[in-house]
Amino acid sequence: MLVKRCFASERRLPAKESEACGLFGVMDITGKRFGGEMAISAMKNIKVRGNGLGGGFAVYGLYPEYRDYYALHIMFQNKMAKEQVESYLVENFNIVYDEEIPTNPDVNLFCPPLVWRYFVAPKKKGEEQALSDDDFVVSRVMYINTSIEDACVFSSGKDMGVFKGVGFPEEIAAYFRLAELYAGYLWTAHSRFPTNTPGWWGGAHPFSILDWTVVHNGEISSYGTNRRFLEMHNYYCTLFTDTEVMAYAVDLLMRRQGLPIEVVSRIFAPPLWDLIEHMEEREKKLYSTLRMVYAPLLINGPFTVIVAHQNEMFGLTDRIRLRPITAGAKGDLVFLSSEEAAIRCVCPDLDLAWTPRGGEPVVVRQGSRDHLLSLPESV
Amino acid sequence: MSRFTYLIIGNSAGAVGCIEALREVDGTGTIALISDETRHVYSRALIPYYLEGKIERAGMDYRPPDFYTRHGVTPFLGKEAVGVDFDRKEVELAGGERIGYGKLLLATGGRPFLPPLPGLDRQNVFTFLSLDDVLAIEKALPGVKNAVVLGGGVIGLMAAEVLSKKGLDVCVLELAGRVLAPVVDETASALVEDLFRKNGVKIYTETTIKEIRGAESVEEVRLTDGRTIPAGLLIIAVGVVPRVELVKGTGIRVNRGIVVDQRMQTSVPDVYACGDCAEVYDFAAGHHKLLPLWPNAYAGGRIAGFNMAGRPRKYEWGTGMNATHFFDFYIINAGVNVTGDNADGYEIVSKLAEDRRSYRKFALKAGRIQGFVLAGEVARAGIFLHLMRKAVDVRAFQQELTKSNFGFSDLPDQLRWALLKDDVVLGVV
Amino acid sequence: MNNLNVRFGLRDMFLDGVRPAAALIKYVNINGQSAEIDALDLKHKELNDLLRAVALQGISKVTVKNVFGQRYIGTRLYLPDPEKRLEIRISGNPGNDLGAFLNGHRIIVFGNAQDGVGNTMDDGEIIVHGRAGDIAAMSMRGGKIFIRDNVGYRAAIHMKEYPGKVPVLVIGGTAQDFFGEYMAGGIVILLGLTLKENEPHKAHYIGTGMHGGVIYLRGRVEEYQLGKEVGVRPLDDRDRAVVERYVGEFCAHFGLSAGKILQGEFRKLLPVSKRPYGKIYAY
Amino acid sequence: MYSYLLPEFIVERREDRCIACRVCERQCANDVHAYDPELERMVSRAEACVGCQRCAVLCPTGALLIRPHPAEYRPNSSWTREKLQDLKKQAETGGVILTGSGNDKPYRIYWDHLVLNASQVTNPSIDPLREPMELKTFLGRKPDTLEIDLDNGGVKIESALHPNVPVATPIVFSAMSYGAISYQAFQSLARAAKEAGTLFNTGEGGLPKEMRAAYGGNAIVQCASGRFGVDPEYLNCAAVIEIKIGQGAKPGIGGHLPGEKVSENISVTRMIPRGTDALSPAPQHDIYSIEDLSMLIYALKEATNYEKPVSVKIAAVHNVAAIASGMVRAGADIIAIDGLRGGTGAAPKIIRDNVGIPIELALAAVDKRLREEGIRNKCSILAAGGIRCSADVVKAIALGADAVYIGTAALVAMGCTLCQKCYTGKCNWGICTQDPYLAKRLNPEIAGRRLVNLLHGWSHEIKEMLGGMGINAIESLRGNREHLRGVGLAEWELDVLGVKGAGE
Amino acid sequence: MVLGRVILMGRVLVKPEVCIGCHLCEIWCAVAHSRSKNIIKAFTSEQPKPLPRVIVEERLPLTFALSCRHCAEPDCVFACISGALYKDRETGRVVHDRARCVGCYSCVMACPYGCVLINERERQVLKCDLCTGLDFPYCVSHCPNGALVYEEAADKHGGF
Repeated sequence: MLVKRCFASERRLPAKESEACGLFGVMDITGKRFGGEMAISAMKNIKVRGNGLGGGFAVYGLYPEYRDYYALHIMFQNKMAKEQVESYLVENFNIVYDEEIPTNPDVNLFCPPLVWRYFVAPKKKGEEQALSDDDFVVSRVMYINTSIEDACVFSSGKDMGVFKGVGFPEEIAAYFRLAELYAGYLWTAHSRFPTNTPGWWGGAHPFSILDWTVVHNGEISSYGTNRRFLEMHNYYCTLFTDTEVMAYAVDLLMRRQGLPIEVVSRIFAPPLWDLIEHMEEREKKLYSTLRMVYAPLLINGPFTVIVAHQNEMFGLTDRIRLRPITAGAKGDLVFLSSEEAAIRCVCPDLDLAWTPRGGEPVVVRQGSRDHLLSLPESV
Repeated sequence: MSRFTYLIIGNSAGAVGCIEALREVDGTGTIALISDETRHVYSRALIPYYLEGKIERAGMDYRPPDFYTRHGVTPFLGKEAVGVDFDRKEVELAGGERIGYGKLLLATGGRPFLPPLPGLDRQNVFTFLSLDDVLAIEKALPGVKNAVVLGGGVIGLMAAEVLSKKGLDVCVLELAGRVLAPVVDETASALVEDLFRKNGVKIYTETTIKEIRGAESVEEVRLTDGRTIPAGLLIIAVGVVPRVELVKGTGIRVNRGIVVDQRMQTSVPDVYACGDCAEVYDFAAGHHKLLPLWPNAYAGGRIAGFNMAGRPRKYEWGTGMNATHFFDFYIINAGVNVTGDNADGYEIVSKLAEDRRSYRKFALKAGRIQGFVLAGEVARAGIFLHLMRKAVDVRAFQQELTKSNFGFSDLPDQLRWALLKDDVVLGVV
Repeated sequence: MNNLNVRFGLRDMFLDGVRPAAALIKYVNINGQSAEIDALDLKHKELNDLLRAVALQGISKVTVKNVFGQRYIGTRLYLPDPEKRLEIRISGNPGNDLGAFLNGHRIIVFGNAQDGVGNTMDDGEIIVHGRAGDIAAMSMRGGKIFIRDNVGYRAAIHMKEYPGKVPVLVIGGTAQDFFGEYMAGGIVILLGLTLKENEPHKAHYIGTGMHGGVIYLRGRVEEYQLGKEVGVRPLDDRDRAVVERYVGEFCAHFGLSAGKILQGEFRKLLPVSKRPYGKIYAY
Repeated sequence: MYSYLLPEFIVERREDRCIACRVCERQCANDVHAYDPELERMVSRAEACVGCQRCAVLCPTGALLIRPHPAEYRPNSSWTREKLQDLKKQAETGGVILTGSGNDKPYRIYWDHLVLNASQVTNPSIDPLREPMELKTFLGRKPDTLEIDLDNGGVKIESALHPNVPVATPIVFSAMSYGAISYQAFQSLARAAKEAGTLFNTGEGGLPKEMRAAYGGNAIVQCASGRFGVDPEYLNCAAVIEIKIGQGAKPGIGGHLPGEKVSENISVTRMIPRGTDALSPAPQHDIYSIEDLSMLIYALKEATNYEKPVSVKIAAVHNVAAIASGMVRAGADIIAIDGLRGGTGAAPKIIRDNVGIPIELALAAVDKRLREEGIRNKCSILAAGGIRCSADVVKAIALGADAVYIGTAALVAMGCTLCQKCYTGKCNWGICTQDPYLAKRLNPEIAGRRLVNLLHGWSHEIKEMLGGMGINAIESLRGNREHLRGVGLAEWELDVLGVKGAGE
Repeated sequence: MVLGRVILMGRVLVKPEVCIGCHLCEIWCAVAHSRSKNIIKAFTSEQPKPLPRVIVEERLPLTFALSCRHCAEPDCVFACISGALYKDRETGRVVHDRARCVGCYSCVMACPYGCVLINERERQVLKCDLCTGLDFPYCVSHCPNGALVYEEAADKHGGF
């Protein structure tokens, strides 16, 4: 476990970051790609939910020409780190293409690192053949992030990418020239309000693992319990953020264990025992069992999370809705955001705007209207 | 002939009240005082105490021996005023001497009423009003075993108590159906009668003396009911009448007493009257009447004094009021005395606590206390007089009045603080 | 990786780049007693600066258009003249804390409102032609709020009243959980007009910790949806009068007819005790 | 009364001195003393005694001695008398054990392990009796730099300044609400603050209307989870507005003012119905996250036209430094940190005694973090919770506080004896009660004067200590760890405090 | 020759809002008027037991001490039949001369404040003498809460 590997004692673990944020996500359920203007304007609208110490975007459908390759976005604090990482990459991957991620030097950001992207395919050897590609990539990303100084892989999925850094989201967007250069069918965005860490580039959000990205708002009171449970399943939490824990939990339950979001949301935000009491026998049994088995993954405390991966995005709040979320729909576009105003300012004539009940996921899937399933429990 | 700024006829409470008030205002005007008694000013109210031996002769003095000199008063003692010339502003003394005045106060007081009884001229028949009376009684006492007191009023009963304590067999005669009838109601009277009886004093009501018998000295009295009672001593205490003969028939208005207005001024300019000789304003009754009581005399004299010195003030202080005690039993009453028939329809709040020998009764009209009697427990009685005088509507707390520890705490907040605050007067007026 | 840490000062997300009121004049159009403000691109403080400025100029009616999330509308209107009343008509989507600490003005929203409508409101009126987010009327202690549609979580939380002030919240639709939580006073009316026939209200924990005030609830609700501090009673004549009065006002604001609404079944939710937690302690 | 408890105190009466004047009887709201007319002497029920010492102090003949009851259970280091008694109480009632005042458990008091410096030879100490010694402190946010216009021959400040509030001495009265404490006690604090040129804190009980004009200028008005007494006038009449998130004595939980204390005046002042429990929820329901705090901070700034500094008060908890940093970023102009030993009118004992961290460590950590992040000057720090004397004040300032809050010390100045029964509402000293018969025992004139005396005394001592260090303005001490050394502290403690060991 | 004006030298007034009903004023008043001036002796060995001249009225929570207010125009003096009560022109005090008091209680009847108290055992009255001969009225100096104030001049009027 990480604790054993890197720290003499749990006492020496860095303090968890606590933070709060503004969130936004938009997806075209037909898979049509569009530019970043909506996400950028929406984040600008809820600027006051962040404090300029972190902003970022995740875009899906980003690299159609490299859709079969893992796209690694890596930031380096110095050349030496880059050399180290590259020699490690060469050892473990076939790099089909790499380039510096274009930035706009006119945007004045604080200490931007060198940011590079690599499109790679795993180069598995020996026993590793048994590993899935995904697991192989995860292990290599974990290695870089825990073992190579001054480097950070902040995006490692296919046909998607994360852009983030220290600044307000619109500054990050301008720096990475998102509006000019990119299109995608799903955009999530995050404006960060860390309470305790000074902003650092790697610590900005979205947080990603493979093509899973998480943007999150709130401070999880169950962090210690969740983290220790995940560590037992060989997730190495290196960033000490709630978002990281959420992302690993999603990865564990959805990717590795194959549970659908509808079940995962009940693990994260289970119904209260009071209410389970009043359920029908079958449901009662389901929810009781989920609570029993997955108790360590109950995400306690206030949170709103927007999780995205290929062709899917969902939003969820904690079970007593201590953090806000609003969903909106207009034609094939589905929006999720911390504030309705952020949606309205990019799409004033919504067909629908609704607020789901706490713990009730809004699931947005390509080619489906599953997001409307959350309507009956909404206001 | 000497002439004084202020001249006072009389030498008792009214005179002293006047002198002290004059000197609060006027430090220079000359003051003279005429009295037919030769004594330094003394308190007639103290004679029962003297007789009982509670105080010495010197203790009878109402003011210290230097009272006249300290106040710059020229006393004409042992001189009887026999006439007043209002036009020339002169008083004529017996013997012809005349004294001029700027302002004149008539404070001649009262004299005991003597009913026309056969045998009044026997020895050991006394009244009970002056020091002379009591000195004479004192002299007579050693040879006497029993005494009759004619009159069951305050003075009569006080005399009876003292005589009883002196070891005499005492009998009180009261023409009315009960003692103290003009002062208190039936219940209080009964308490008092009971008290006297328990202390060995006989009380005969609804009877009076038909004849005083005895050789030289009184020996017995025969009553209207036919009984005969032995009496080595007879005290006649059936009331006081104003001494108004000095001005009777002059231009000054005299009713039963000398009529004064609220400034204590008579119908003649620069002539004032106060005390037992005057009919003064009774704030409780709302009209002028005789209030032959010590505090009223003093306060009346005081108001007269201010007015005489040119500082107008009204007399609104007085009403019938008595603080009396018999044996260990105290009674304080003031204002109207509402008896059993309650002819005037007062609202009555009363309580008799026989175990504590305590009786409290308040007569209200439109929520104002018009009169009260406290018998047995009299502490803080002045508060009620105060409420009366201020015409305070007591309805909000009238049930509390009969509490033996009634106090300001029982009043509504605002009233309480108003009463405690506004009065604390202000030097001289 | 630690080298990626940076030290970073403080950027004021509210105030950085706020333009002085004088520079904002182009956003305002004054016409006699009324004014119009175009709030597009205005920051929170800028909009409120303008509102205060027009109020101080004696304007009594302001229309604000293109509102997208600006917060605290009405909050800065504690004016030197306490009698001064402003009517603010908003089209768009006002931001959180609409009318927070509102001090006797009237705000009409043509659109949805977000969280914190009428937060700690003291006096005045807020009328929302749409829905409202969480904690509507939180800690409100005076004035009236009318929401045409639904409200989110914790509506009317800790509303209160005291001699001379009784706040009123009327919600046309339904509410989410913890409705009326901690209520200490005031009148809340929940009409359920957005529910289907016989559809129960979905909120759980209604009136938990309630210790004052009253909720009039139209429509169905199960016993277990109520907090244990709540008692249910039928309406008496006085209650009906109250409901009729405020439903009448509600309908007047939104052009509805009261008759049919009043025919629905109402019940009254009352706290069972003024001291819900009086007995949990060992002294 | 509980059935199985040993009395906590014993009442010893010297019969040869007792004159049965019954003062003790009248002064005891717990009915400990009574006059027995048959015995013709005073008798006592010790089991009701809370040890407040009111009777002993007022006894005109000194006939009373109240002391801890000597009866003991069998000594047991684990199952102490207190634990046993609490257990028995809960067994009898099933309730949450309440207590008042601050944590009384033997946690290390770091003040007592810090020593101060004095000048010797290399620089002179200063005599504050003769020479100027400045304690004036500004509370509020300061800009990083000033833009200055030197045109027109004069110096003109161009920067827009954030509101700051000066205090004459760096000691401010901590939040104690009208309702928790009596009107008289509340007024005493207000009077004293005004006279001494410092601030008092209304707590979450509102500021009675009649006090606003006279005392608003010296008031820190709280806006807490119950929003009691918060209206625009209240906010606008104050010197500072404080958002109360937490309290050192009971971090993370709310408060209940029982309905019987909600008198007419309290009802109007708190703006709640009469006779109803005043329930302060644990959280502010519009603050579930840091950006919500920011929302409320700016709501309050909006409500007061950006004219008042906004303070945010939190309990010192594990990650206090991180939270403080967030608070500053959220727009707080003052951050108040209330430590483990902070007092309260009522708290579950289990919370009071087990939750939170000592103020000394919290303060040092916060000051360090804010300096590391370069935002220390963006706020003032008020340290609270267990400031007992002027040396504690000086040490707090050296650890980075701008000023300190004193609560318990102020109460003691007014007469409090820390009997810890505040929650019963039967404070015999008239401080923590709404019973008018008890409350009037606190004469605001006397108590106000005592508080002013306390401030004068402490301020003078602070000047003496500053003078000794060769410092003549308090700002030169702020955060100045050079003047502190630790004694008897472990390495990690010195690290957190940022202080060298003595002799180092 | 006496001066014309009455001087109000002083009196003890109460601030009811801070009177705590402890009755210590009564206790110390009694001590002040005891032979020994020692509180323990006064109450344990002196016979007769010393009596207070101030009374504390109570209707809880209201309590307030009352004692003679040394009126400018004292009704008790007007009513006194023996001259035992008089207004001392030098000090302004209303003085009670025990030697001359016969216990008629006319003053009790007259005092509007009920502040002439009765000593039943001696059949005399008692009233506040402002602790003549002592430094300061004991009730004031021993009041633990500043509820009693010695008001030197009539125009200040801080209490009741």
